[in-house]
Amino acid sequence: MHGNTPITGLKPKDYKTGIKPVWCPGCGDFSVLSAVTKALAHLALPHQNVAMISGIGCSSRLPAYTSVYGFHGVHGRALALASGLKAARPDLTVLVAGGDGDGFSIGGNHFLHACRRNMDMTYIVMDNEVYGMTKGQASPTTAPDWTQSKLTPHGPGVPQFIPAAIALVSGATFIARGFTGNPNGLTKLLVEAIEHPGFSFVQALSPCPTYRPEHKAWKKQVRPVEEEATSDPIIAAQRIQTDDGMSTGVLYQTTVPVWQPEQGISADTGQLEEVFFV
Amino acid sequence: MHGNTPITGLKPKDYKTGIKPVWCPGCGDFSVLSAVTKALAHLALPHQNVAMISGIGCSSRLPAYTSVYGFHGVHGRALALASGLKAARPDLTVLVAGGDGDGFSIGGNHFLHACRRNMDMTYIVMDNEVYGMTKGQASPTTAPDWTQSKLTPHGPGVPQFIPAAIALVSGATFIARGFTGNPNGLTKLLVEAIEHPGFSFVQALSPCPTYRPEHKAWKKQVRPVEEEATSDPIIAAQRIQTDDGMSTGVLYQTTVPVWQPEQGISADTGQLEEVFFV
Amino acid sequence: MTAIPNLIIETLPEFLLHAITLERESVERYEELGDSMEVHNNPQIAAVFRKLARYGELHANEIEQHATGLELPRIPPWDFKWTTPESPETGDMEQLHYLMTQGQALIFALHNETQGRDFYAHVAATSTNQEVRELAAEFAEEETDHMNWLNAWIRNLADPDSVSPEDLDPPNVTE
Amino acid sequence: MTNHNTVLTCSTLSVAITGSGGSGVVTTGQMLLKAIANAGYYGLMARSAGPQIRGGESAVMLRLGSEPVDCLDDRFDVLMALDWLNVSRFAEEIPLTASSLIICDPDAGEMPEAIACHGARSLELPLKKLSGAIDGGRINMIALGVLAELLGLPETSILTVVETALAPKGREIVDASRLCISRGYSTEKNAGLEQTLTPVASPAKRWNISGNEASGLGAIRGGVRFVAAYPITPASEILEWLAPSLEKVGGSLLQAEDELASINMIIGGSFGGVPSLTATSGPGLSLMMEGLGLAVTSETPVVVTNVMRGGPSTGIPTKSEQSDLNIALYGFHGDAPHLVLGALNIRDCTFVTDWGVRLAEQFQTVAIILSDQSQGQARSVIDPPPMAPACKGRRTARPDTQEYRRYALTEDGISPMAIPGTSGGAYTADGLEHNEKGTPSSMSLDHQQQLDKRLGKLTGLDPTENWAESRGSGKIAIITWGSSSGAAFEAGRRLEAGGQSARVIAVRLLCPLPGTLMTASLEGVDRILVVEQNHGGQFFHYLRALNLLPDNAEMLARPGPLPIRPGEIMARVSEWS
Amino acid sequence: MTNHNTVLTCSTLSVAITGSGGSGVVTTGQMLLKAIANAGYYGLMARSAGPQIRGGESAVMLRLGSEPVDCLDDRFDVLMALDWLNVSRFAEEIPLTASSLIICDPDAGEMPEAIACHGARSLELPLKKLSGAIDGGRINMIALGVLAELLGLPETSILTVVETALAPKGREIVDASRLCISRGYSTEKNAGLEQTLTPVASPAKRWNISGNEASGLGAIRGGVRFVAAYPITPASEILEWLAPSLEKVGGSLLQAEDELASINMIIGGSFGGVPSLTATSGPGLSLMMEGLGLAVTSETPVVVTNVMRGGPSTGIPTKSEQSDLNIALYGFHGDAPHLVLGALNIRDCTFVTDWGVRLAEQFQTVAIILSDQSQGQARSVIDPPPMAPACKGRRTARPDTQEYRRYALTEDGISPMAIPGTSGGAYTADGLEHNEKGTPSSMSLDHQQQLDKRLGKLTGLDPTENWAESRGSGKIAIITWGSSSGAAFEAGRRLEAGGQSARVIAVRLLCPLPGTLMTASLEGVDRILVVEQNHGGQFFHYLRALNLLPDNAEMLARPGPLPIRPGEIMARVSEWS
Ligand SMILES: Cc1ncc(C[n+]2csc(CCOP(=O)(O)OP(=O)(O)O)c2C)c(N)n1
Ligand SMILES: Cc1ncc(C[n+]2csc(CCOP(=O)(O)OP(=O)(O)O)c2C)c(N)n1
Ligand code: SF4
Ligand code: SF4
Ligand SMILES: [Mg+2]
Ligand SMILES: [Mg+2]
Repeated sequence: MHGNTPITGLKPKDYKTGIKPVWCPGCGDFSVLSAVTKALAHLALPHQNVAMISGIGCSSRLPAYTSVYGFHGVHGRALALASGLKAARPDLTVLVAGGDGDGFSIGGNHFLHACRRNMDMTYIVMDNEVYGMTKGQASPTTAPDWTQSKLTPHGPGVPQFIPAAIALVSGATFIARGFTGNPNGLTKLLVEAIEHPGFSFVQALSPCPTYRPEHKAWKKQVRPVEEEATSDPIIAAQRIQTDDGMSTGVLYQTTVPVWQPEQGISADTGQLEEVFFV
Repeated sequence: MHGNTPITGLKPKDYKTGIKPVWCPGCGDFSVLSAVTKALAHLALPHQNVAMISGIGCSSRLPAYTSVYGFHGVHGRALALASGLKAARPDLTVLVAGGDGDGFSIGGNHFLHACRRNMDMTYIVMDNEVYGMTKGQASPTTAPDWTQSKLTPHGPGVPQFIPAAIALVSGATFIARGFTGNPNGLTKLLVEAIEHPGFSFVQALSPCPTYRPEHKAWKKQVRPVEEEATSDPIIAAQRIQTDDGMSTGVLYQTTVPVWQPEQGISADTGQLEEVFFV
Repeated sequence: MTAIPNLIIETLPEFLLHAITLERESVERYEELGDSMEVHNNPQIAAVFRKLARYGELHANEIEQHATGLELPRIPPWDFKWTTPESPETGDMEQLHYLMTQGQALIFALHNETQGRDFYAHVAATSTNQEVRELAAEFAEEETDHMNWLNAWIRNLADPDSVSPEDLDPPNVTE
Repeated sequence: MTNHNTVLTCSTLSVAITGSGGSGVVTTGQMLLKAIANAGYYGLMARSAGPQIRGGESAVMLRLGSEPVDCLDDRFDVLMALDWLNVSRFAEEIPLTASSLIICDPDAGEMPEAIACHGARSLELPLKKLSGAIDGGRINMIALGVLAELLGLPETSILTVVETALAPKGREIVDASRLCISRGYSTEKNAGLEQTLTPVASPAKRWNISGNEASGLGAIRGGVRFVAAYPITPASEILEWLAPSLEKVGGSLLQAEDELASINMIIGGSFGGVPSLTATSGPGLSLMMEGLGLAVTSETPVVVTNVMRGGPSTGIPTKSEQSDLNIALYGFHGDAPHLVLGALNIRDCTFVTDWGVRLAEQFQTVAIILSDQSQGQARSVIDPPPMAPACKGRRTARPDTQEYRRYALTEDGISPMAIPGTSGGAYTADGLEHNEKGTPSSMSLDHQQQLDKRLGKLTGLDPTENWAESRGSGKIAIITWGSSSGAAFEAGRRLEAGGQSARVIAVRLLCPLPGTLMTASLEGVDRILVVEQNHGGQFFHYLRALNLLPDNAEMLARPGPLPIRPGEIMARVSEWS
Repeated sequence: MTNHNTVLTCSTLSVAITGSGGSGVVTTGQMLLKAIANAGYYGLMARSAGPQIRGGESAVMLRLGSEPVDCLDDRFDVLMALDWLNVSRFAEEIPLTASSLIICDPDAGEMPEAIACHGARSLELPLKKLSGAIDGGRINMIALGVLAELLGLPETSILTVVETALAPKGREIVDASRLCISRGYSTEKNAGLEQTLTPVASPAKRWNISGNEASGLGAIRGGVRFVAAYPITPASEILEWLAPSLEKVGGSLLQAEDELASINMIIGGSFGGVPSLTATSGPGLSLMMEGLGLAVTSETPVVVTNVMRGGPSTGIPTKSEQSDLNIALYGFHGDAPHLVLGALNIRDCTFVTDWGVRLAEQFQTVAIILSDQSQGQARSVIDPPPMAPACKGRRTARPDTQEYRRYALTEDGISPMAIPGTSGGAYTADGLEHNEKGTPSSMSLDHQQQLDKRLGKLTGLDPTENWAESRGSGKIAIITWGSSSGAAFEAGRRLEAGGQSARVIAVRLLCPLPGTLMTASLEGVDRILVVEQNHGGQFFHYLRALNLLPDNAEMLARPGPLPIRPGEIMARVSEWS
């Protein structure tokens, strides 16, 4: 819990800024906002010790709506920005939020490497299987036969990216899937993710009624994972690969040492300069 | 075999340019050059129908040494350049070559997406677990406790990136591992990879005697994979995750439709303009 | 010499193809090493490798003589019946160093010739074909001559066991 | 107040329509544009919207006339407000005067102060009631009828448009809409316009096209057959138009994982011999600069269409600005000569892209083509755009050329490029400095020669005909580029009409900018104003860098999001007299 | 031939050492530099190498003197050739004259024509035989002895260096090397130098440091405590020095997966309140431009040290050029005011980095600091560098500020920044245009105000003391920047010695360049030469853009890889008289 002194009596609402979201009514992202604020309230984290970092996309608008420190960065680089922040300021609770395009298309490399680096932070991806902000193009999680984007009139034609599977082989130590239709379940996952020491990844299935109205059906498709969370990567891989991407819960959790730069002062600048003297 | 008419009587040497490599004597990359030229000669591919694309690094110098069309691009972008070439020119046999830094660090995103896209090309990574060209820094495949780089004096501290595992979950349809100490074995893998319809990935363990002299020991550690190549991703995942990265051979192969843009002419520019008339 | 079951060469064309490939690949490797040593400013060792390439060239031509008129099979590189990972006279790349001494280069070559000799001896001992056995024995003999010649050369060196001098220059970055 | 705001604009009419989400503002605007086009007029339609993804307030701004229209006017003749929700957001985009006419529904509540403050005339109509009285009736269709009547359009021309546009939605909807239109025509209006559209005789063949579509078409005309791109506002429509269109002409579009991929993909496509292009906006262009440097150095022709938006950083993605000139000109590390062209208006998007592709192919280099949101996402009724000069095409190597050298030092600096598939042409393209053969070299002579070659080859470009559009004469010059050109030309016309002659030079070929031609066009000029829509005066400083401006030259550089309007330029020039 | 090549350089001696891989050229050069440093002299040592990673031919080029040395001379006094293998590669880097002395081994074969052609004197010594006679002897140690004796260094000073440097390798090696050195001293030489180093009285405390180390130190002095970076030639040594050093002072270095990550990581670190920096070279800088735009717009201070190499694209990674000025000044999309500084020499690398960090912190913006390969990877014996002015530090918000507005429009344009951990300060930094609170806004007023703020705050920078180094007076001015400064100052000194007075202005603060100060320094000047090492004359055109140059100003812009030398500048200026 990052050494923060929890403040009791804070309500989810206290974690909202009051800026009115630009999201479309019905957008799943509202539930993520709600779950995040509930999780923060539950953990009673002081506002000033939490930072919420994002990229660009509808989902990436989240920071402005939460009353913690925030950075709405550029498209695809949220994890990098967050990693720098955490490396420089290990005392902060660092949350990262964004979309499937931001995280898995342009941001794919940072996703890989953030998972590997296993710094203590939580990454929430609002997966709507589409680029919402730019008018509905296919994202890596879009099904190969989705033909509604003008850029890929025959469908993207490539298999869907499975975020949990990539996170697992890349080295994430906490992997969960939630659904915005069940905000309290999502809250629980977020609380566990934030409490997890290391890189925690939460894929939040978050429908985009504007460009993917057919995802209304998700409500009927999601279900809790059947088994207990495993810490065995082989078993986790098997489960993730064989399921249809609709099971929700903690899919994998393990504890390995967290990466954090060494810290501690042993010299001043003058001492560093000594080596240069002739 | 990409519709090329094979030319018989071509020898491996005919696929070399005669430009003398700048590689250090003893570098594994020499064997990759040898294996590539043997594979091309075996397949008797006409020089003009093959293109070899690379990024930046010692290993990425390969194209200049092979007498096929080549592009020595920028660091990390070889797969993107190659994908554009293949999309525009499906008739060519496209090979891509580079290092572990080029491919998995700066180029990680294109690796993910090239595997997913499953275009018909072959990607050879000369994995020496180090950045050779820039004086020996840790790459994603470097062990966490390797302390020889000045940039990571305590070792990189993060688990090794497992290229085959990432390729597999990303959707590569042919995955093999070879060793430069066995160039003929590597040749065989390359021939199979080139013949494979779809994205084929060959990790060539290629020691860097200059910065990783300890890799002389690889010779004793490598061994052929025990089982036949599987087309079951679950089994493949299990094998890849549980082995020590030293087994060589085809690790996974499956056949799924290759991604290639639709082609065929149905209109001329004038016809396209018709829609604009008032 | 014990026969390795799937490494038994049955016919003369198959054998000659092996022999030609062995020599040609050896020549090519020596040329490559010559290039590499030149690039790395070790002209003395470059000259050694060039010399070895020249001898190999002569030998290869000689063997090709035996094959005139015969139709040789087409065998993929990995299906050759070598007793070594690569063809026997290509040597171990990782033994190389740009500062290698003459002694080291010759020992490298000697290792090659020995492997060559062993290969031919293996064929001479295991082939089911009389003609192949005889020719292989002859070639093994020639390789033995090469070994002797190399051994003599090595003995004549002032310091045959010399180790590479310490590399005083740090590696460069070139890109 | 100076009087330049009203001089000589009587031949056009400016109409704005506003309303909240779902009220059909955009559809209405589009139908109106189609209708005036059918009736033989020209017109321009720009759009603006709130920050919401969906259901936000929006505005369309049209300017209609009997001659081509390339910029919005200084003020609007009509504001049709379907409702008042959040309309203040558009107040500064829709300048009104006392003589403007505001059409609104008394039931929509009180007119917001930001609108009312101009003291415009108002025409109150019970839009909601009128539409409510018709089964399936819609406010926007009533409004359309009202507007069409006020503008003097024959009712049939608007009915035809509605008919065609709504046919797919079924008879009922069509009928209801027809009824609404008629009601709009017939309803009593106690105020009208001071003028209507002047009738046109026999209208020429014209197009109705957006700037982004026009850019896409230019690409195909120029020969582009491969596109790789990553979506970004406001460039995506180029891709949306190109994806199906390319396929029809035997090409293809590949959606890349990011801009680093897209630029390198098109380098690959072009290396393969297929003319290739990508489209993006500022943030994407930033990510492409490394790849563009590779294209310059490896002499692989590629084209980037950059549709500018408000900057810097994520900036104002949905609004226009001309602030990416610096990065387009100078954004490379190392010395990387290349081409930069700017589209002067929607129609020019086709010409300049077409030309840019051809020049990139001929000179084996990078062409960056600058458009911007204000023209890319606007629609216009235009005369069909002219074809670009054919240029020489890509010089390729013949099969089995003796001793082929990819980067041979030829007289004109252009070396034949072997396209994969050409026998005997295999070479390795390289971003490392190289010698004529392409082998990496760090020798000073090779470096100097290849730098000279890459710079020198561009001198073969003959810019005479097309480097700029230039009109008028006199001792005052207005120099401009890109979408500010429309306003500049109009200012020039107004000055002339006011008896103060001025030349307006709108530069299309921004780099290499033909200095001698520019100097010649400025002969005899006393005062110069450089007009552009950015904060830093990027074009002004560029002209300075090229030593093309006298010391007393001035700049009118003003950032987005508001478009530069003719009156602004007039106001500035009038300070001089 | 003009005579400017020899005027006034008598107080320094230039020595080149060449040899193939493994011969120990670099070690020898370093030991010689240490020895002359111990003996109280100053010196500069540059390096060059072949394209091989290992075992390539290499050269060290030293210039030694009793006063600080900031550039290589026009010609070398001594070439010590350990062998002739591939030495022609360095012929153009090591200019020789008839009065130069070439030391070589007759057993190494014939002197290559490219060296012999100068008709230099030669001193043949049996280096190989001499070293062969000593058990464990090495040619380079003999050579070191020879050189030290010729230069007039006391034998003890060189022996001390050898002793310390080789001690870790064991007694035997030390003893063998000592013997070699002595043999080098004692061996008979039938030729010598025309002069030796003039003795120095009581030497000041000096440092022996490379430019890249100096940059690293400047970062730490300036307060940097977080670095994220991706290795790239020729910047990596900054990181190599910083990684362990930062750790000692409580900071850290993170090796990123690419440059997109590294720039965003340091934005994160700085957002967290920790002064942050990255180091890169051209290709990396290209990839960072989008991130840098975010830093400018979100007003997050970050510093990028860009060590320039030959461009464009991958270019010539191991050689120097000053061709990234354009991208540093103009490489952003949108209008993005920021700071650009250039290090004038190795010693200045510390000062300018220190200052750059402090300015970035004070003005909450981006500082790009330009160094280049020729100083980054060279070593110099220097006076300890001065500290940069303290500046005001980052203005931070106090806890629980009422109605905290991150981007408040303050008088000086700088708004207090709340550092995470500050209660009541939570805000969201944004790259979207925003209002004072940081809420995204596309309103023209917000855009104009924030653009004005970001530009205007930089006017608070008082450049008076440090914007440039300027020496001399007269009617001729040489304006330069970066590593060309050393040659320019020397040219100035030589001109003065020749009776032709000139002012030399070496600009350190490139952006915002203080125009009034520049104009003041140019008062009374007739002719101006702008000197820089690139193809396009980037600085020249920048000065033009700022209207700081008269029409008759000229440029001496010449690309890499060869360094600009004083004689070249002299030759150009002498054309004027
Ligand atoms: C460098 C860059 N390229 C492209 C864009 C345009 N862009 C903005 S958001 C977005 C995709 C958003 O998709 P996702 O991350 O899934 O978020 P969503 O809107 O679906 O929540 C794109 C392509 C950009 N802002 N920057
Ligand atoms: C954008 C960019 N960043 C950094 C570099 C510097 N660089 C060149 S090669 C290389 C790493 C090479 O490592 P790897 O790909 O493993 O190849 P190897 O040399 O080991 O074969 C780096 C970091 C570069 N050329 N371009
Ligand atoms: S477009 Fe889709 S993702 Fe974006 S706010 Fe609307 S519903 Fe949500
Ligand atoms: S540094 Fe390593 S990878 Fe590079 S050429 Fe030398 S041995 Fe090979
Ligand atoms: Mg999405
Ligand atoms: Mg490597």
